[in-house]
Amino acid sequence: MIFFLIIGFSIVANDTPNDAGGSILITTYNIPEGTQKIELYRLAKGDTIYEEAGLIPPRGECEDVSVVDGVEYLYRVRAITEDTFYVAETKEFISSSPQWFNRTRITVLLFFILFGGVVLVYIELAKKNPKGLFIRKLPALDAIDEAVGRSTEMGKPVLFVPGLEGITDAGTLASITILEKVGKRVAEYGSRVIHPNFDPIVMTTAQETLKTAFSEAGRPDAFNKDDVFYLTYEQFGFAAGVDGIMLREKPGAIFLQGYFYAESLILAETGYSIGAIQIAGTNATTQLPFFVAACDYVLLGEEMFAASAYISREPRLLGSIKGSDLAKLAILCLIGAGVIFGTFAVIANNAGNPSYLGIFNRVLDFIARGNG
Amino acid sequence: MLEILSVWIAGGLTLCIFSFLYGDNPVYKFAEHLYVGFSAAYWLIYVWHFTIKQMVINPIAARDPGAWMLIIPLFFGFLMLSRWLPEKYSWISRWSIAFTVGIGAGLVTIGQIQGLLLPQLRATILPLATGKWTTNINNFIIIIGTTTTLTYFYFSRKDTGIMSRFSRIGIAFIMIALGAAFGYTVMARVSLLIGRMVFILGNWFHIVKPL
Amino acid sequence: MKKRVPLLITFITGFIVIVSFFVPHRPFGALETETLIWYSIILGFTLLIGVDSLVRLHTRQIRRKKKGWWYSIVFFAGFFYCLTIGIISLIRTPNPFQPGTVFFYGYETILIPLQSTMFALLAFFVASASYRAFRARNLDATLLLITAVIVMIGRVPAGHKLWTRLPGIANWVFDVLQMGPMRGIMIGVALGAVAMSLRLILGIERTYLS
Amino acid sequence: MNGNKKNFWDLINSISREIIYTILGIVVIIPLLIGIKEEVQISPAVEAAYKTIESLDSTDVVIVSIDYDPSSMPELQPMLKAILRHTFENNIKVIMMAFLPLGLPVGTEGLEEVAREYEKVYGEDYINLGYRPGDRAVMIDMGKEIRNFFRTDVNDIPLDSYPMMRDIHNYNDIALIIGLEHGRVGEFWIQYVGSRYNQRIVLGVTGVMAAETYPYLQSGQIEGLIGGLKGAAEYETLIKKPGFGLTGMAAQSWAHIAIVMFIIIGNIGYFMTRRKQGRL
Repeated sequence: MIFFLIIGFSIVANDTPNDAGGSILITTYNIPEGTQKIELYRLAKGDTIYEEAGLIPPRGECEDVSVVDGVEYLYRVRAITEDTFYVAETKEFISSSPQWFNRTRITVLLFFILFGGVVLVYIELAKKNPKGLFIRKLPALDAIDEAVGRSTEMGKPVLFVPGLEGITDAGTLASITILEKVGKRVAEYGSRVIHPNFDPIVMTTAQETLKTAFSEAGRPDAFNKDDVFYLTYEQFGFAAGVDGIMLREKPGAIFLQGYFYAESLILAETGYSIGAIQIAGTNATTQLPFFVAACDYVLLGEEMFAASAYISREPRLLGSIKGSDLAKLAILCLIGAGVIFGTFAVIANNAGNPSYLGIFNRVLDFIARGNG
Repeated sequence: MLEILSVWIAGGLTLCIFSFLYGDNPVYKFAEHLYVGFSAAYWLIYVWHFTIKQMVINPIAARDPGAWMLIIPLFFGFLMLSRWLPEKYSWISRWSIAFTVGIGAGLVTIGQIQGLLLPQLRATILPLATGKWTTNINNFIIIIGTTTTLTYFYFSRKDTGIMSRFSRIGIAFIMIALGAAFGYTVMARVSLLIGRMVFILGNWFHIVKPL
Repeated sequence: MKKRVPLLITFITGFIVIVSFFVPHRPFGALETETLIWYSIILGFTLLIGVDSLVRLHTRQIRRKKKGWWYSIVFFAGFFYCLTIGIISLIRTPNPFQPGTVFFYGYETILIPLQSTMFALLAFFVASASYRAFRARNLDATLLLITAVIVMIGRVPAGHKLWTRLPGIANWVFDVLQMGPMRGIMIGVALGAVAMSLRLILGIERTYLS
Repeated sequence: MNGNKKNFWDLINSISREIIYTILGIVVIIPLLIGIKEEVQISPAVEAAYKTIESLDSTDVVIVSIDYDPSSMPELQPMLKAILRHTFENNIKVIMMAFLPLGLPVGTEGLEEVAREYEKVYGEDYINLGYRPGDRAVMIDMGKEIRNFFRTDVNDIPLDSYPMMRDIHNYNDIALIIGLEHGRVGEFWIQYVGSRYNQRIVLGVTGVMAAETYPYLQSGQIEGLIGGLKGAAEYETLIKKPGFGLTGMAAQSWAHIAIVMFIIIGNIGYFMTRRKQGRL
């Protein structure tokens, strides 16, 4: 057998990092010109003949996934050109093994632990002192009193639409706490709240919530269970139904709180046309623009959760809000520091000192992939 | 013949739905109920073919080495059906709900941190001394847009001070973003209307080139 | 049993999913895709529950002759029609979800027009709401509407005819101006979702069990 | 004088719903009937998508994923055809798959149509893997071996019997993923494939999703973004092969002008009556 060992053509075999084992990473360098295919051969320790292990694609890198963990191998490649072939071999035995930790994911783990820790600590703190956590003013929340008040003055009822999602949706849950506050005001002012529903379970929960709210306001008898009713489960059927209620009952204040889909703008339009004060809130980002354009006050996405934490003073909600806030602060600081350092690094690089730019890029890589 | 019939049915149903523009009416209600009924059965066929057959029956029939593990989802799946039992037993379905909630929560945690939070954070760290001044300005606007928005959604703060001022800039940026989304959403709805109109004019009445 | 076991189940499954992300070693590494498949299977059963409750609702409507009960008959007509063609296609062909089957034919003539027209309707509602309800009532709404108008005009050929630089401005709005706040909103939502997931896994959030 | 004015603004304020609907209907139908052709301006996001695909070699293989169903066809089908024309023109090999079962038939239709145009051979130049349920699970496992989920193609024929699939095992062998999205699957591609496997991705999305996809473009998690029917029209312009996207542009244009006019008229009416009320 005639073959050439040419200088430069070489092969490196390593255990594939961060995997579940059973794989060795083969890389070839300086593939000879005119190579048509590269054949891979493997010799297990103790064996005498190299066995075939497939082809290496033209880019010169592949994973041998037919290896057994713990068995040691030598590798040989043959680069075949039209008239001859070239050979390269590994000198040391290599074996594959599974890893216990995927090191490329270290940043994810760090973020997870830090963020999770902060949230948990603040939930505990909020349990001890629920009044202690401050939440900034939310105009939409302040507007509830005014809206219910004016509606009562005009002798009109209040309409509360809880959105189209089930009870598991975070937006629906927030909507229920906001309903609690609305219900109390309505009871105090001696007005009435109409609550059409898309989901039967949300309906039962809303009934309970309003009942409690009316009792707490000292007017349990004023609550009419029939004002909280089930409408339909069809999206546009629901929209048509609520439209009908708006036109018939002419509510003075309308609350659109919860998760909405495309029907959002139909509801907001009719509400606007009857001249009601509209206070909307949704965690459906795509529907927010329509609410902002057609309603008087809007709770934008996360503001809904802050509002419900503010009203209910539930430690788990307060703690999460505070935890997320700290994470945001950390992100802000990282962005600030990163931008300043990055700008400095670029300037230094332009002045002929590339070392800072190198550090900067490695930090960025570390954040996004974790292999800095 | 079948082709023509189907285009006429499809066209008729299209008009039924469009009749909603003149208010909720029996024709629309008819089409809507047909839709709900049809899609309910459609999903039954879907679950049978893609979930039960491909994910459960096929691996078991092929004697996949890992097929025995399917006992776990099947167990929880059947527990879900306890909803059909009287209230005394129906609480068992919570076990399966808990199972899906657990998987969902785990996935969200990992997916959002690795796929969104970290890469988006990295992408906001933009140097402001690139060679082109327009890039510098754009980078600056992106940084300010992101940071002020984050400040707006920073809730545990007082209503005065620097944070408050930043958050006021933030809300202006948020409104611009919502306006852009608004514009694109309107565009999408119009495109779908064009699609339907081309169906009516083209596929149905052959006046224009069909889709 | 009623609360503790589900909380434990949520904790264990959530924990396994997270651990399997970080640990490639057996048995964890492979568990991640496995649990995802389990997830789909259980969701299949959930769907069964949903369909069942619809069927019950409409049976009740018909039996009690409630107002509009004949619409429930339409529901069943659609339901059984689809079910029948679905079963026929399942028996006759290896994959009913392919052009050429009766099931696909029914899908094409009924579901497609109904579904796509529903969304086409919205174009009309947007137009009507634009005239009747979208008001520049305060600074926020004004900014929103101005951006929307720039985008709507700048993104179509008319914008270029109106002012040749308008498309460029609309592009800049997307690439730069709205990009930052959109990212901020997304980061906020993601943090909220992760916090919520943690509460679920650790059993602090239990509303879904009530 | 004052009386006349009041009447005018009242009129402006009281255009009925029916008239609005009719106007919109007309401005959409007329351009379609006349068949007006419009030119579109190219946006950087679409150009980036075009350049990414243009930079590929003829030895490269791309995945085209159909993650929409017929309800979004008017927006995404023209995009699919334009992209396929581009890839086939450049002799790039295409693997199609779907993560929405009902997207598969529309995708197949588009693929076969364009493949015929370019006389491409099934199994050599393109292949259709079909639909598999369990989106994220499939995506993650494809990083190890495509055959874990797709042992066979859409017609139940083993992948290994096709010449173009012989050396293709996982994302290492895929130059680019092109996802056509109308829901959450696009996010899954970014979060579960882009982030984990360092895979290059280009997305085509519906208008509703476009705005919130831009941050992924700027962060480099996707390399190009085609948004809505306008995006499709731009792509058709870039490859110089007009299709439905460009056909629809005139109607799109007129409808946008109508809607903008509605907003302006509505607001003028609103401010005039408010001023009047203020004075009274």
